[in-house]
Amino acid sequence: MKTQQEIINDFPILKVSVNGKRLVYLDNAATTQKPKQVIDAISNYYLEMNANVHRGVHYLSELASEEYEEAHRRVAKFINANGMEEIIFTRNTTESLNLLAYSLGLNELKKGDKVVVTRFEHHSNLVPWQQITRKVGAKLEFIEITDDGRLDMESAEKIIDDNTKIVSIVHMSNALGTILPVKEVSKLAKEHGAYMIADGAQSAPHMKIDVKDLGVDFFAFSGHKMLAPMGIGVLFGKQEILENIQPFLYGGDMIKLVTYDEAQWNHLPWKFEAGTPNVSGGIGLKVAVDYLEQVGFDTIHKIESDLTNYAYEKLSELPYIKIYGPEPKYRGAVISFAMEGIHPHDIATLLDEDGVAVRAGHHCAQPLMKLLNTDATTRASFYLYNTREDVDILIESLQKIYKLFS
Amino acid sequence: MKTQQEIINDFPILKVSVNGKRLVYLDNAATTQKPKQVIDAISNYYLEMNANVHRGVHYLSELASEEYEEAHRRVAKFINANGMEEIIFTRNTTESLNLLAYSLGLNELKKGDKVVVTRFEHHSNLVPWQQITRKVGAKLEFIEITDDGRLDMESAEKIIDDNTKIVSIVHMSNALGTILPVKEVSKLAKEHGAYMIADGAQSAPHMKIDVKDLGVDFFAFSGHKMLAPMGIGVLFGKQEILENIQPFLYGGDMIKLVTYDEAQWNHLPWKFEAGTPNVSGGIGLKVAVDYLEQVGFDTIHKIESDLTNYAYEKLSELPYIKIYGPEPKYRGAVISFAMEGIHPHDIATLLDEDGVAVRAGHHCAQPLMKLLNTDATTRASFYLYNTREDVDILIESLQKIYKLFS
Amino acid sequence: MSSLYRELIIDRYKAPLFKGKLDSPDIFFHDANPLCGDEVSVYVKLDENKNIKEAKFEGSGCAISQASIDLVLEDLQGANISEVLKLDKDYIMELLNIPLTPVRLKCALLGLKVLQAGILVYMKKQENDQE
Amino acid sequence: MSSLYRELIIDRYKAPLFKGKLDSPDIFFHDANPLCGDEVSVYVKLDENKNIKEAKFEGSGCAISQASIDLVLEDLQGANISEVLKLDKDYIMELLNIPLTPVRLKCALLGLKVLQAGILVYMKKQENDQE
Ligand SMILES: Cc1ncc(COP(=O)(O)O)c(C=O)c1O
Ligand SMILES: Cc1ncc(COP(=O)(O)O)c(C=O)c1O
Repeated sequence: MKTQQEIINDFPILKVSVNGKRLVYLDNAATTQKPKQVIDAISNYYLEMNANVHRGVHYLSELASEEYEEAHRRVAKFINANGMEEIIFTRNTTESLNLLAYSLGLNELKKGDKVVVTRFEHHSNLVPWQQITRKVGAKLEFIEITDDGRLDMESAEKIIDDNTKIVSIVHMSNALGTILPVKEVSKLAKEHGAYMIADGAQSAPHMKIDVKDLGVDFFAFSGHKMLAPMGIGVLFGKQEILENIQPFLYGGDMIKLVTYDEAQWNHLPWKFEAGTPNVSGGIGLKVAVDYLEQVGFDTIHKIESDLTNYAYEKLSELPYIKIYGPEPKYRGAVISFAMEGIHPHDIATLLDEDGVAVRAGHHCAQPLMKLLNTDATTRASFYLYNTREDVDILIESLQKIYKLFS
Repeated sequence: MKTQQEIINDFPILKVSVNGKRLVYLDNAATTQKPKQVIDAISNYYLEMNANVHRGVHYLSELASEEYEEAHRRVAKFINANGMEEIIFTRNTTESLNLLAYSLGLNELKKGDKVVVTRFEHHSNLVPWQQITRKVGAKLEFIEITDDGRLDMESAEKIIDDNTKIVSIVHMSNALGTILPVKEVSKLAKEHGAYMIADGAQSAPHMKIDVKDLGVDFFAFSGHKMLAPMGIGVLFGKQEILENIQPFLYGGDMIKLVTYDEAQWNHLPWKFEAGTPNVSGGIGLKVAVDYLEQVGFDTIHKIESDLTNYAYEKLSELPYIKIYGPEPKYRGAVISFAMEGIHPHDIATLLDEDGVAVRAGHHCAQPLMKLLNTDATTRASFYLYNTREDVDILIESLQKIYKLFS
Repeated sequence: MSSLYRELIIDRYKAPLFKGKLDSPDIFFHDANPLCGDEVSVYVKLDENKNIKEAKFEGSGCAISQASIDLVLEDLQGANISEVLKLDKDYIMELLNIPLTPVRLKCALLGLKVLQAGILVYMKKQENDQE
Repeated sequence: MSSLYRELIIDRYKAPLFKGKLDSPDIFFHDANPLCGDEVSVYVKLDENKNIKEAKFEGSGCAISQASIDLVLEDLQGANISEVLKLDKDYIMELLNIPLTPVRLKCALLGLKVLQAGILVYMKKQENDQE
């Protein structure tokens, strides 16, 4: 097993110095850094096997195709899907959810139907549904948030009804860190015959995902938030549903037969992957998944919950800091906070001068921010390479900033 | 200026050996190899500046955002667009064309309107329009092909009329190599008030593109076919049109303001780039464009036309070979051919044993193949790192194959 | 020249032993791989024990797809149809005895798959007739 | 501690000199940066030569956006509105005299942009009144 120091050594960027200080990277909910295993896998791909995939009869193309398919199989295993057929590679979570809004939404929704999301949603799981429900004359409704920042299950029970055709909820809030009870909501959705979608952008990097156990029909996530390259995302979908809905993007590789007048679709998952895919991204994702499972989600969870608890405690000791969202036991490795009288942008800029990278803003969840009566928060988010020393540097720097302003 | 040997040395994969033979890569119309400059740019990105872009207030995010925007500006200059606002990064040509089918097609087309394409189209510029015209009740019509494999301009004049709302044509055919007169067709489209789109997947890698001179409203191409990484493509669109049409994908980064009920769009080009983009891909594309312009399209054209003429000549000398498509002067660096009594798949497999990578199949242009009375051809396609020696090896191997079968 | 295109395959491609039609066959099926244009039809006559008595194919496409079905029909003379249904890609790889990449394996398998599909249709029909 | 947050900026953020409202101003404009929530409104009274006689702002947001508009209004006392329209980001960078990254430059520019938008609206209105 790797020690945490060995893990840290796998991430070359952590040795970068920022304003003369060691980089303390606490912006993992936005995107994570990449281990050298992943960086090397991308280079090796272009050094040794780059080619267009599918139908190529030459050596490189066979090699690239095999690796690209293998990446699908690897991801299927990673989330306990039935096989490659259920794994569509997209650019990111956003594209995965838009694919559903178009292919499933336009297919299944009728005037008067309901789509249900929550008050927590990232814009990527909100705006597509706003648009598609408006287009078809369906309604968009929201499961409420409790005062302590959790999902209100009573509200869920009230809102999910027999008119509900699609339920799509975030698994872990990127703004508050709250982990939502997807399994329970799935049960409600199934009771009412609705499709169940989870936005796993923030959960897949941090916990073992079992799509069967969660009871979801679809599960979306992004490679770049879990050690993989940018430009590669995933949509898991149950095979029987994917077979019955329209494709989203049309073109090369997703067809079986084309005449000038019409087309027949290729088998899964290719039906949903049009044009030349991001092969190096897919292979990078496979290596990232290997890396995560080699370290193990137990170890990752141990590291992260220690940091989250520690940071929560330390931040709570500062009287001028207000933490948003629920107690640590209901949240992932994300802490959003406000500092009396100082704007998050100023905090982030000043933290940056100490080498600390955090995010400041609405975290692509403007309506939730409004609900919390703020425009923006400062957010620190942790991953497997962060340490208590990182948290200490954050806290010290925050104390200096407060002094500067008072 | 670089010598061709220096160019070849920039491509590490060309030293790979296939079945004990030197790799002769003649599948460039499918995807091109990458120079070490591009491979290094990707690694460096992940080693030194990886972060999510836009709105990040910390050092890495500022750096990554700046580089990512710069990549848009660089591409704008590359094709003589007015600026970053007109450059949307997508995954590939296929996504660029689908974006138009949805955003422009659904916006502008009414029952009875006409969309005009050609008999040459790649599936990516055919199937999206089949689907969208069917959805809105518009008609899809085809500009014919002449007997010698060129665009029939008389047919174009007849078919493009005042009912025509969108004209979308391939700039260079990937199946036949034919270069189409986009400028002339643009004039026809403009005379009838239609939007003009060119599919530049095969042209942008090989010739200087000037979107103003071509007179197009939109121009789509793929990075991976021009030395850039996979997973990055481009859609150029005129600013005033992009401002007036609906976005395609909805989510993070493409919005200005979101409430639970509605959303306002971000300014261009971000309105059309939803979710975390492929930043390393964008940066790789910028370096690829730098590389192409450093070599110069004059030099590239000289290398390619020499190879195309040479190969055309040598292939013509073999009586059992039939070349599809027009004379060399009307074509780019692509030659599709058939060999009496031997299936293209067998040819490609046997060429591969000699280290020669070509493509065999329908080249994502099934209807065109049918028009040519075949299911598949063998295609050799050249790029700046190919040599006459590569062609000699191809020809020799083809002769051996013919003997084997006779 | 080539391990892959062993003489046998090229011979059988150029001069197949089982190419042709059968009148009123017990089993007939046709399928194609639209992606590369390979096509195969099979015609089979059975004896009273459902063993293959006579078989022919028609088709067009690459050497591997055409030689493969020719070799399959030769090898399966007298075979019981229930046995034929159990055959898979390992059988084909052994029969052809050449290294096959995944793409070319699809060519090699086409004929067997057409034959098996024909058998399934036949068995379904038999069942229905009995009811 | 920090080059960026020179004392002046923090001072002016905490105790701005030009914060407040003006009754019946010649120029009023409000805008916000929805992405970060910075907001600025400006109130300006002009003398007969279209020079700025008196100016105030209201707003909320980060130190840079708020201190910037405060410093701008101080600097532009007596300036002619046509001159104000010519000012650009170089002016702001000189005035603040701190290194600004692109994202934070947007904060710094907000106040000036609101002022300039207000001037444009005012001039448009003057023009229309004359017709
Ligand atoms: C003419 C043409 N158009 C479109 C495409 C599709 O490009 P991509 O697969 O990169 O989306 C190709 C690539 O094969 C092409 O040659
Ligand atoms: C909860 C959640 N959903 C969706 C997304 C969108 O992910 P991406 O930008 O990779 O498409 C994010 C990323 O910020 C997220 O945190």
